[in-house]
Amino acid sequence: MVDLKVSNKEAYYQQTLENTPSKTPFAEFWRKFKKQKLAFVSFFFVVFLILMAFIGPFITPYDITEPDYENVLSGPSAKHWAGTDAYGRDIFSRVLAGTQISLYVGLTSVLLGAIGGTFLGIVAGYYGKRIDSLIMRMCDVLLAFPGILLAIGIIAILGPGLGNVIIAVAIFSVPMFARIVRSSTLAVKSTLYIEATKSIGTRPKRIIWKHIFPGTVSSIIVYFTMRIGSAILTAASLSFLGLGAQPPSPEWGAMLSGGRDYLNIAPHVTIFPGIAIFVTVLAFNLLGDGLRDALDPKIKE
Amino acid sequence: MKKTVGWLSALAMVLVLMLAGCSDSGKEGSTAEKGGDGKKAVKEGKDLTIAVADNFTTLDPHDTNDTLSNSAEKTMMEGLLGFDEKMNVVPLLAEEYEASDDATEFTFKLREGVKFHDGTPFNAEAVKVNFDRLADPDSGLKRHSLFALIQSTEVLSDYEVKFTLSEPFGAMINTFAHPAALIHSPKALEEYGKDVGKHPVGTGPFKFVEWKPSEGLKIEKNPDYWKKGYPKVDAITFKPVSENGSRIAMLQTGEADFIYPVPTEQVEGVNGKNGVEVDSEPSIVVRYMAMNTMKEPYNDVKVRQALNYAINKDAFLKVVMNGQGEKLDSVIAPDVQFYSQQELYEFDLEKAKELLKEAGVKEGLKAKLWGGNSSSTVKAMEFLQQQLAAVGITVEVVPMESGTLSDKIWSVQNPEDAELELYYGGWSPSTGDADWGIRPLVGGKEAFPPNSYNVSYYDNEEVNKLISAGLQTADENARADAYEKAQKLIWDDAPWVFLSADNTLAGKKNYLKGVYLLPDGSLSVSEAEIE
Amino acid sequence: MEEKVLQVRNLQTHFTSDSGTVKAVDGVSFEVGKGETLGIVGESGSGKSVTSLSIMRLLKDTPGKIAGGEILYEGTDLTTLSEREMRKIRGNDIAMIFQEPMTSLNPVYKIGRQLEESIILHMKASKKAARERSVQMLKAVGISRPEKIVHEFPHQLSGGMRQRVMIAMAMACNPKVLIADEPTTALDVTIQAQILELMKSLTTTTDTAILLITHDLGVVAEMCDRVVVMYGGRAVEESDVVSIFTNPKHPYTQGLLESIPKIGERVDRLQSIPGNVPIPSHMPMGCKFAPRCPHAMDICWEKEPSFDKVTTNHSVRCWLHEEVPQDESDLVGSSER
Amino acid sequence: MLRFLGKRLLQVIPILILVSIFIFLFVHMIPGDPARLVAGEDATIEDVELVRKELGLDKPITEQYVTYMKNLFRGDFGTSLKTNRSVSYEIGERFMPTFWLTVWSMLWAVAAGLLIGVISATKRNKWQDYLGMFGAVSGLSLPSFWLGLMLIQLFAVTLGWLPSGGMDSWKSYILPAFTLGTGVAAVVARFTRSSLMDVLKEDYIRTGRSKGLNERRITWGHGLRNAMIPVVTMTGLQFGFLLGGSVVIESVFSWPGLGKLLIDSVAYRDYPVIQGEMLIFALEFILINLVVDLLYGILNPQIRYE
Repeated sequence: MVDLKVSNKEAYYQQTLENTPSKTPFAEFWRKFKKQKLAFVSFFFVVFLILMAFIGPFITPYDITEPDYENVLSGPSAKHWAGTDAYGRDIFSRVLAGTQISLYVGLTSVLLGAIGGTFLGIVAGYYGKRIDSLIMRMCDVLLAFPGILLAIGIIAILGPGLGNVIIAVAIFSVPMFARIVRSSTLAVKSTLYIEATKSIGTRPKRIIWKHIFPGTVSSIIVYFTMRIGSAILTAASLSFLGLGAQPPSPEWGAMLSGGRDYLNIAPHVTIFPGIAIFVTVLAFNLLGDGLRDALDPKIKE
Repeated sequence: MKKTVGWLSALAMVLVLMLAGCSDSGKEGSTAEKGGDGKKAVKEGKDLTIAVADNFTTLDPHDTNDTLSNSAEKTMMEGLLGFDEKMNVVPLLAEEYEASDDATEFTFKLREGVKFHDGTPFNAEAVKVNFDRLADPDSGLKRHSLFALIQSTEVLSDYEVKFTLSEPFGAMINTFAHPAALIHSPKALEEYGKDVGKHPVGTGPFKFVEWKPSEGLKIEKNPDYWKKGYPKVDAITFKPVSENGSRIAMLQTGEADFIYPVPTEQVEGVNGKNGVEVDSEPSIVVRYMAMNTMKEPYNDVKVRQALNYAINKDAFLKVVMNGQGEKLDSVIAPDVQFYSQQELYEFDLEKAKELLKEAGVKEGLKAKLWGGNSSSTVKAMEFLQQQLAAVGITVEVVPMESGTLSDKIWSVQNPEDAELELYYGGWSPSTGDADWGIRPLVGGKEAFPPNSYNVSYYDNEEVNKLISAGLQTADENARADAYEKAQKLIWDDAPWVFLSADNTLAGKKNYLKGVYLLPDGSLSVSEAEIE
Repeated sequence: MEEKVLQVRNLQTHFTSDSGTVKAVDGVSFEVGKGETLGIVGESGSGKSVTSLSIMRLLKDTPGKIAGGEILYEGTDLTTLSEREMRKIRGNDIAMIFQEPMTSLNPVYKIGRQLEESIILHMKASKKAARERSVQMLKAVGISRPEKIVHEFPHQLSGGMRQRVMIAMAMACNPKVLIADEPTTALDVTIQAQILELMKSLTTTTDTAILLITHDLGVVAEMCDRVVVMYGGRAVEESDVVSIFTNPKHPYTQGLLESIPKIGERVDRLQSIPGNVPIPSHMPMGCKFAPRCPHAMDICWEKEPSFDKVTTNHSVRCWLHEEVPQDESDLVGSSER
Repeated sequence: MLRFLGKRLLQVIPILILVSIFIFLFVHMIPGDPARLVAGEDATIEDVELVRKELGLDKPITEQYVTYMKNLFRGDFGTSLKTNRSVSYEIGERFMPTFWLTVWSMLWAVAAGLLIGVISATKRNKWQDYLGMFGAVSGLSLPSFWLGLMLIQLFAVTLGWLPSGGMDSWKSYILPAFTLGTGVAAVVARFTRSSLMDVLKEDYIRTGRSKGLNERRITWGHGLRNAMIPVVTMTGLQFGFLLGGSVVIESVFSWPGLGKLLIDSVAYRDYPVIQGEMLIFALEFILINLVVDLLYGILNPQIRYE
């Protein structure tokens, strides 16, 4: 509390203004976000992961594809921190290099899902009526459809490979984004000034881009972050079922799937990629939680 | 901030503990390797549990095309002939048999005094009913094709029956020994019709009790079994457990007395521990990488041979098969009838590179390798990828889900359009005869997809002739001669990279005797015994 | 002197946040006697609601904390009681009615159950007795067919009905003090009068003291015996209701009075106090009202005036009425206007 | 109320028809020839054609659909291509294992999730909250197949306390139910926390306090009862998902349930079984939504069924 030492009205208001820190939305967000301690730590971890995704493949202690048949399935040691796999490849190096793949799959699939979902959500929310119910029923069907069957179907139709895994995972994300964006679109749309803009005769495209889209951005960002974790998990599950990345790519789920046959003789083959998945997903989820708390105007102190 | 660090370190602790728990067992494994604990596990009662990898599809042998269901059927039903543990044909319900020289007529003398579980006597009439069913093209049975050649089945007397084929088929004796030729009680066939697959009634050592997909198959001792003194256990339960790790764990914890298959990776870890023994025996399963001989550059025999030289089979056995198998030295495995050994393509990178150069193949050849998406198949393909990289071939591994893969292989109508370049697969000739090990895979145009499994589109006139020569006679020597020549030709033409012959791997508690896998991967429990 | 049921002495309630401590209530004192009605008046942000919550010790879910002073209920200092002891007081000795009848009842429970809850708790009544008491209370607050209403859910009642239920609930255990925080603000004008009338009649029979928190001087005129005017977390004027209306001393009170439209008077423009309630974290150092005060003097900016009696019954916190070492006469004159 | 139920149940029919068309088309669009897969790898083309004819797959797809729908209206889901048994038998056999596994998973998950959620909400920003929410996020972040494998390794293989798979005794339920419930518990905990935190800001909570109710009564009686309303929807949804059978968990624990059946049927392109299962899922989903709506009415008296 500041007791203002002033001697007249003008000075008082002047002082009040000066003493109120000018809070930009970002500064306000940052202040709230810093208070989310777990999320704050996760943020740095995610930054670290992204860094690893770029430099990881270049700093691996061993070649990630070069086999060493003399040295298969050896446990963690000073030489191989996380042991070696069935071909004698260094697991630590592969986990490190795999960061890129998991993040790539996670980010691109959610990005695609977000683009598709945002588009559908805005269209549904803005135009309403028939288009709205058509889009939303489609999303319901997609949501109720067992994901695995969908994935198997998509991958069977498109063929195996990382690219198609991304598409399959992206399709999972579309309906959720559509729903979220639709509801924020409805909220933004109902505010008066959009009504006003509409009556001036601005074109729908312009209204959507200039007014509605910015209003939905914060919920998109929050859900985007939270979704990355589950996208990485879904991709890993697909690899686990043999529908994911192609060898010899060090995708974590594929590594785990290959390792489960050795579970009781060489558990490290399964444990380390599992931990990598867990920690990465955890970081994104915690970050998402923190972003939500910091961006959601509903949560006040 | 402090708190966060606290939570993170607590989490790390938990993970470390889990790790410790897991690596403990790893250590145990390594001590067992050295000598094993040698302790005899103890079994109470005479009921066995056998964990298998999949659900049975049916219990009607005439309509079965998977070895697993055959194994179950063989516990309850018997055929005229059967296989011993080396895949030799032995008499079962027939005491002796005769074949005409042109391999068109087969006469069997039947065992007397045998009764089906429902009390129906076993006789020539029962045999006729069964084979008439199999030979009927309208029956819709999956195994009809094996017996389509049977023109007539005659009852010569109560215990004598004669089959006449429409054309010579030298491998027919093995077909009679095939599990598809198990014999139903005629009464059951009449009573249940198509549903006989849910109500199997045979002459075997065990009687059917119950079969539910969720709980598996239960069978019990047939006290009136014709072979005196057998069976020696009271009941057997088969449980489908698809996850390898779970199956192993069931054996270790004693929930199962016998499991199969044991994944090759696990053999070392479980053998000799917790009273578990792993039986590893040669099988008739062959592993190969087929090359499309109609496609550039694999239409050049030099390239195909080069690939054979380029792959280190010892390393393949060690890394992919975990030592559980042998190098494949013919197109069929040693336990298949009329097998003849060939001279190995020894691992020789220089020679491989030289041959490739002679064939005009440049560095950086790109190839697609197709295969299934099970972890063991993917592992083998990844190994092949690594090996071929050493001779400058960049392989893209394309694991496919079973339905997609079969579609890719069999939807080809015109051999020239086949997309397939390289294919990793395995084959087990269920009749145990050279014919079924060779003809479907490399038997010329007749066997091209979609007709059969000749995915290398291999078509050699001479080989084709030898294959049909082998079928024209029932004379063993003449057949052996034909197949020996055929195997040599195929080996030199190298439509495949010949990789390995698998071992069958079964895990059992060490008190169990007399349960074993045949080289075709089917199970025999009739002599099961608990010590 | 008649015994006072509730005495608040120098109450300090502080809110802590990132940017520091805010004194939401800073040294407020007042007393209520049996059967007496005390009005607490002020704009929103003046600290009047915080004062009531402080008395009930209901600051739990806010960052607020009682930082000093005493709240004496029949001689017991409520600020020193344990949470358990305090629960025995709440709803039993001191009851409260809130501003929003629409949201102050739990939507998922029937009226009867919500009424009975505190009766069973505080009067150790059986379920049956509690039901009887509830019906009786509903009847007392003028609800027809109370037997039926107990089986209804809050959303089935109108706002006025709900506020009656709230009053029934508050009065069910015969409290000695009833705190009513803007009880009529959310209601229709016609219903407002009924509710006020109801409160008055109920408390007269039970001799219950009322602490009426409101920004509406009309309500005060109708209900209260005494009035405390709050501004910026401080009591700025206290007096009997007549003096406040006839002889307001503090420029803020004067401003408030001027902002009520008077019947029979032709008004060109509704008077309102210029400026805003100061941001709690940026209080002026001297008199809190100085930035809005038409009579602000230099001293007002420098030093806060003390809360002093101008008559036995009338206190005010203003330099205009303080013995200052300055010429005071023309200042007093200027306050008349 | 009855009219509401009747109306809702009537709505089921067109949805099921739509689902059946959608599934039929989707399933037939996936490459793969069931005749070939059922006949087996070493089958000759004659075998395959025989099987195709036997299974009725040689007929045009529209005819197949018409036949399928005709049978469906008679309550006949068809016959499994792979096992030759009726689809209703195949599904019936696997339904109960999945159902009970789902029930046990949900029971512990909802109980644990509620408890964690309530504690976190009432101890907001205290260590209990941080621990609870960190646990919940961890539960969401664990790859379930990995968790299952690790639990088998630890409790079945290393310690030998629990069976590793199959469905024999109550002990068999522990590991799969724990694994399957982890994610749900996490979701329930997070949902309960945020919902309860919102509710605890409501005016009626203050009213309750002003009546002298203790915190336990406030939280569990007044708060949770209101907070449950959104939690119930979410829980119902989760229940529906789990009832479909988890492919991954069922395969890790060799659970003879619907998830396993689905993946097997897909591998064999066993169209009637896939279609039958999908219809059952859809039906379950609709029924669960109906139950959730009814529960809504019980929890929230402001909703009345028209």
